[in-house]
Amino acid sequence: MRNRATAIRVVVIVWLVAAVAGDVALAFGPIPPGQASDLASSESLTILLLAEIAWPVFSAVLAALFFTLVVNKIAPPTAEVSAEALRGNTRAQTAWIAATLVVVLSLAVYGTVALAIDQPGAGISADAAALPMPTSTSQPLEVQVIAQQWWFTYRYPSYGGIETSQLVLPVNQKIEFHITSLDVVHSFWFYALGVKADAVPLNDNVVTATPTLTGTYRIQCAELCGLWHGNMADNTAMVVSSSDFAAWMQQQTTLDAPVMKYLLPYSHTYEPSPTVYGS
Amino acid sequence: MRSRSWILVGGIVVFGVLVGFFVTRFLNPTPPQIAASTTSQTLQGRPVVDFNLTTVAAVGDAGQGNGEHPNWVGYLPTTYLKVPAGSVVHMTIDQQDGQTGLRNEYFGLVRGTVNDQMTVDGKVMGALDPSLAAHTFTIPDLGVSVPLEGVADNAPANAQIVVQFDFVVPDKPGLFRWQCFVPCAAGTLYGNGGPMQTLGYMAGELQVG
Amino acid sequence: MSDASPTGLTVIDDAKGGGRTLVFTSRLVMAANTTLQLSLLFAFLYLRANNFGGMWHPSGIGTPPQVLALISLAFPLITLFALWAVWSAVSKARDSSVSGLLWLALFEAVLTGAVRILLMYQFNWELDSAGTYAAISTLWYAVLLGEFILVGLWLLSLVMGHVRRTDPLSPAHARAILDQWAYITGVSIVVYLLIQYVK
Amino acid sequence: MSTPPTLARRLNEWGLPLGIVGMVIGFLIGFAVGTHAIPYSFGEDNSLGSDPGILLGYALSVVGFLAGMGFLNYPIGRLLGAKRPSEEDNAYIHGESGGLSRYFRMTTDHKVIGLQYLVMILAFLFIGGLGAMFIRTELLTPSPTIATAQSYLTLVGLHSTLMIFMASAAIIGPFGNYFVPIMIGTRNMAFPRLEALTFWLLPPAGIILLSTVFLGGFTTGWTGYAPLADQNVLGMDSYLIGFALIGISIGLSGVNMIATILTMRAPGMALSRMPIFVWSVLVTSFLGALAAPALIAAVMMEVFDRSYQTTFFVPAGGGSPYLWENLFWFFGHPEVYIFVVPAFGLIMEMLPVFTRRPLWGYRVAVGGMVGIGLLSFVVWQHHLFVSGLAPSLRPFYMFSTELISVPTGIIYLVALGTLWRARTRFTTPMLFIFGFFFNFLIGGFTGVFLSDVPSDFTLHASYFVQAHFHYTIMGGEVFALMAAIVYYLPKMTGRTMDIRLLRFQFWAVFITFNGTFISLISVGILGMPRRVISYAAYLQPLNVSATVFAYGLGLSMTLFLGILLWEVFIKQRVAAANPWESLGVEWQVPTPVPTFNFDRLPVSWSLPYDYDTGKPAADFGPAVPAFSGA
Repeated sequence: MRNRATAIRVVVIVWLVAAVAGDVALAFGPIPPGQASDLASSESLTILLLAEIAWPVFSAVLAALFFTLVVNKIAPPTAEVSAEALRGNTRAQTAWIAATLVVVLSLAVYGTVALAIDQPGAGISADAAALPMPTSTSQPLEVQVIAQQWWFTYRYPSYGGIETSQLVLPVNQKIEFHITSLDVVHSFWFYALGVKADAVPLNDNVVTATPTLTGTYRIQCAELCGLWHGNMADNTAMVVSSSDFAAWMQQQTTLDAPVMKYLLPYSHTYEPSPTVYGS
Repeated sequence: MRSRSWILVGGIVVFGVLVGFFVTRFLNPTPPQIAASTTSQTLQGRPVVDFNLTTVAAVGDAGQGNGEHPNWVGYLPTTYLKVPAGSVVHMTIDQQDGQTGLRNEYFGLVRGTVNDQMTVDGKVMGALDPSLAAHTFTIPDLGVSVPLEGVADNAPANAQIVVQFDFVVPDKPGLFRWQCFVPCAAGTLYGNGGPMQTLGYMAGELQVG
Repeated sequence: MSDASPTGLTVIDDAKGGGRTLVFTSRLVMAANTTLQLSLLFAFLYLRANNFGGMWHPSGIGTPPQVLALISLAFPLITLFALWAVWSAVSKARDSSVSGLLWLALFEAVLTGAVRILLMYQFNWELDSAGTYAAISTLWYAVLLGEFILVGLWLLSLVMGHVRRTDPLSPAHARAILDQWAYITGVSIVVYLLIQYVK
Repeated sequence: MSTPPTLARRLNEWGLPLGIVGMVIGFLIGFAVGTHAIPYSFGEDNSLGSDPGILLGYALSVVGFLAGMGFLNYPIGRLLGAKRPSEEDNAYIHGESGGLSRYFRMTTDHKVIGLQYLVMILAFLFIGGLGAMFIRTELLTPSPTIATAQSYLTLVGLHSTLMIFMASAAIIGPFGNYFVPIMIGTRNMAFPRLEALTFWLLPPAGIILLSTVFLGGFTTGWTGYAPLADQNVLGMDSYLIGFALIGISIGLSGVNMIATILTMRAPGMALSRMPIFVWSVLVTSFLGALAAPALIAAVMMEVFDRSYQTTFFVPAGGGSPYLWENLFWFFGHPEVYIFVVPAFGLIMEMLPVFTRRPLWGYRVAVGGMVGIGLLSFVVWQHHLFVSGLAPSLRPFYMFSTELISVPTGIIYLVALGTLWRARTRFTTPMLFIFGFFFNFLIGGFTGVFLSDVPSDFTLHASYFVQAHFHYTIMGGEVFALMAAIVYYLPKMTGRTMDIRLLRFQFWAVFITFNGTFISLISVGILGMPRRVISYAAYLQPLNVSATVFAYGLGLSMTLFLGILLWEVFIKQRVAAANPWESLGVEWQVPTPVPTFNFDRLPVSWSLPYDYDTGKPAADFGPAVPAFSGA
């Protein structure tokens, strides 16, 4: 049994090295979705944390499987083999169940706390009125995302309810996305900001995030919405400095001038038309 | 023994035929594609190419729609367009369908065309009253969107409205989807099923290069 | 298929009715049916609670006539009583009265089906503007009608087997169909209360 | 006894062709009635037909198929109060006459039905896999190539739905039907005709689903989210009817299995002596019987929406998309455990045979599976974390979802305990078992990331999810299926397919599978949503690698099928009676198994895992009295 003991030792050492190395690598590797907003950073922190916990457990189970399968002398398929008959071991079972329970509970608690801190997708908003123009960057700027088959358009109630086909956001300004749909279920996915929320007709889905890095990002629909679902994406979403944002808003205002008088008054949800079936 | 192997071979052959049918007839039906007719004039130093499309309330009436859904609304002759890269497309659309009205009034705005304007029966316009729209010609990835005014209900039988506009296509070859943003598919939920979700009627592809 | 049981239990297959497997299975079917009914109940309460777009029960959409609804409950209740009598008679081996009671039960079951068809048509088929109350009522009545028809067909087969003496009614069969009928009758009473009063 | 075959039998011999004829006739009748009798229809400007016509046509086509197969003979006889079928008739229906024709007609022999299931499952698996190959080919480039945006969505929907059909019966269909009655020592299922029905609902379901190609396809994927489903063209009806048939099949087979297991066990077969596989089938059957009706209710609402223009799922009409999402996932999540729990059972059934020792922790294993079954009913809203529905409930569903990893972990504990310090026989099935544990481990750990709300906000509806459930279903269930085929083929067909090539095949499928889906996990983390035909250019390299591996995966799966067909139909090497030296009852009965399983009563004494004493699980008592037909 000495060689068995050494084998166990070897496997444990190998596992320890692998676990530590993996965790260290994870800690330094880039973790999606990145740091482009407070929401995204908290999500990548969660992912990192889960990975840091998952990897050692994962590799431990693998090591145990490997040990039991390989390090034990493997018998040829026909050999007359016998091993002492173990029918169970209450202590081992209790320990295992307790351990998994502890891990699960701590994960759930952590997730709940994280959820409570940065309300990602706070769900249906109560109030019908739009937010006032923010006076400081800590107050949220309301931006409405209107999903329709098959394009996203955006409305800025603080700027006269102007509607655009391109999403541009000021950096370091708290943004409150109000996501709704004009027909079927879509899902607004701003990957870099860690924002994902379903757009449901006659339903106002709210997500709050503060972009922290300027740049050009990709937006796409993440819920199957029909023929052009795959093309319902936009590579030109931008996070810019507040001065650039003002300039862009100026330009959009002139562009939109011809159509402004036709736009519906701003509201959190819009009746699809025709309301139901029929032409 | 031998008979069994023959059964096996026969089964494989039949299955292969079915798969072939699936691929050629359904998966990639390779529809007819029309190419732009080249012209001599240029705009902004780019060659100008012409397109002439017609929108009708029922493709079957014009006798040109593919046989499957003769009474669906659609663009004629087809929605698979091909233009040379880096050219200016001079689009002429004979709009023969009635007024339906836009779901999202924002698409009443003319965007992405040269000077952000269109010519409707000779009048230059920058936007259209959304309630008058019958269809739109929209290429989201190129930012091109043009609302098409519908003929009034009291108009004579074969009345039509001619909409003209120019837009620039990129220098890089590529495949761009285009569609209509008016809920114009009668009898379907939100007027957005059937022809709106079937290539060749109210949805199409623009092949550049 | 054999009389001899390899298991020490009576072999229950669908060709030899009776025994605890039959009763047990009919209760299993009730359990599965319960999920179906709870799904419909969930839809009813969810749509009613949210009243999306004020279209749960728009004005101008009535409720099914009270009289018809009550009749549609009376018939199955009579059938239920008849089936209960059948069961007690069969289990006490008093076969004299069984045939008559079975005929009664069957007759009432047929009437039940007829009335329920009427009930289902209380909302015109142009349902797209009738709101979700009309929708769920129509669907739920259709589901109940289907279940009454299925159990009624089963009852018919038992009656025929009994009166033609090809397959005299066994206590297990009597019990099983009693359970089933009692269950769907109870469900239809609940549905009646929901549709007539909760609205 | 050689009585001349009655007319009913002659017709029954021709069940399959008659069924197909009946299917066509039924469809035509239903189509005519639905199109003309029902006042108007949604999408009436569709010249291919109207929704009521198609729906009624499909429904009646199923009835016609079953009638042609001869399913209605018995009920109609009962309705007319005719005499019960004679013993000869029953024995004939049971397949007593023998011969290959049994496999092409309605028969009540659970062993024949098991093999019919196996063939049907492999057919679905192959066709669905072919669809996957097309999908991967399309995704070689970021823009449409071999498919259009329209046909691609139908392709995805067909692949996923067909694979769901396959997976929901992959283990419990062939092996549950074939071995559960033998393992518990009974001669038949509780309701043999019902069992035959549950199988013969699958072929129409498959045909109806595939026929969507002629009706314009459907663009909703297998989740069929409304109101997009209300908006779809006629092809949607194929999805609805096909899925409803599968739901009915799952529910009925569940009821039948529960009744059989709980009321028809052999003497001495206490619940604590049931083989672990029977326990897993029991749990699965409860899931199926109690979850499938929710799907049926949802499908009925969708059918009403499409045919009578009700507004269950149309917001402006008073309905809500959330209604479908809740009902569908209330079925959908137990459904995924319908896939894997029987796989757990089979794996734990095979482990003791190859480790030559008892199953370690039998009771806790049973408890684990029961716990999975119970928990799976209270987790469904983790599919709706980003839907904006009831945010205050998310912590609860996050907790219940993560809680499921406890009973799942127990399965691994039992496996490790059984393998611990054993001198394992590294047979071919053992290889696949090893693959199962490896893949399912990855599947489980990816699940943790999805169950945690904050990380789910990035990973939800991305290829990460897709890779996750392929790791559990393909890497888990299908690997268990392959192991079980290799393991049980000698008993089911008397042939063996255990050749050296098979071990190469295992390593091929193992490596290509992991190559494919590790690429897809990375694609998902980098932000590629599911079911898109066009994707961001920077994702192309990973997609190409996934496609290349996927081709290898397709080839190696085809190789498995080829070996199976070759060994069974062409090579026909006779297998040993008990090649794995198992103690299970199913290996003590002769091969081929007698039509009525036992001519001597089995009496169970213990669990069939006493490899230390080598004592078989059951003795065979006195001979059963002879009966006609046997």
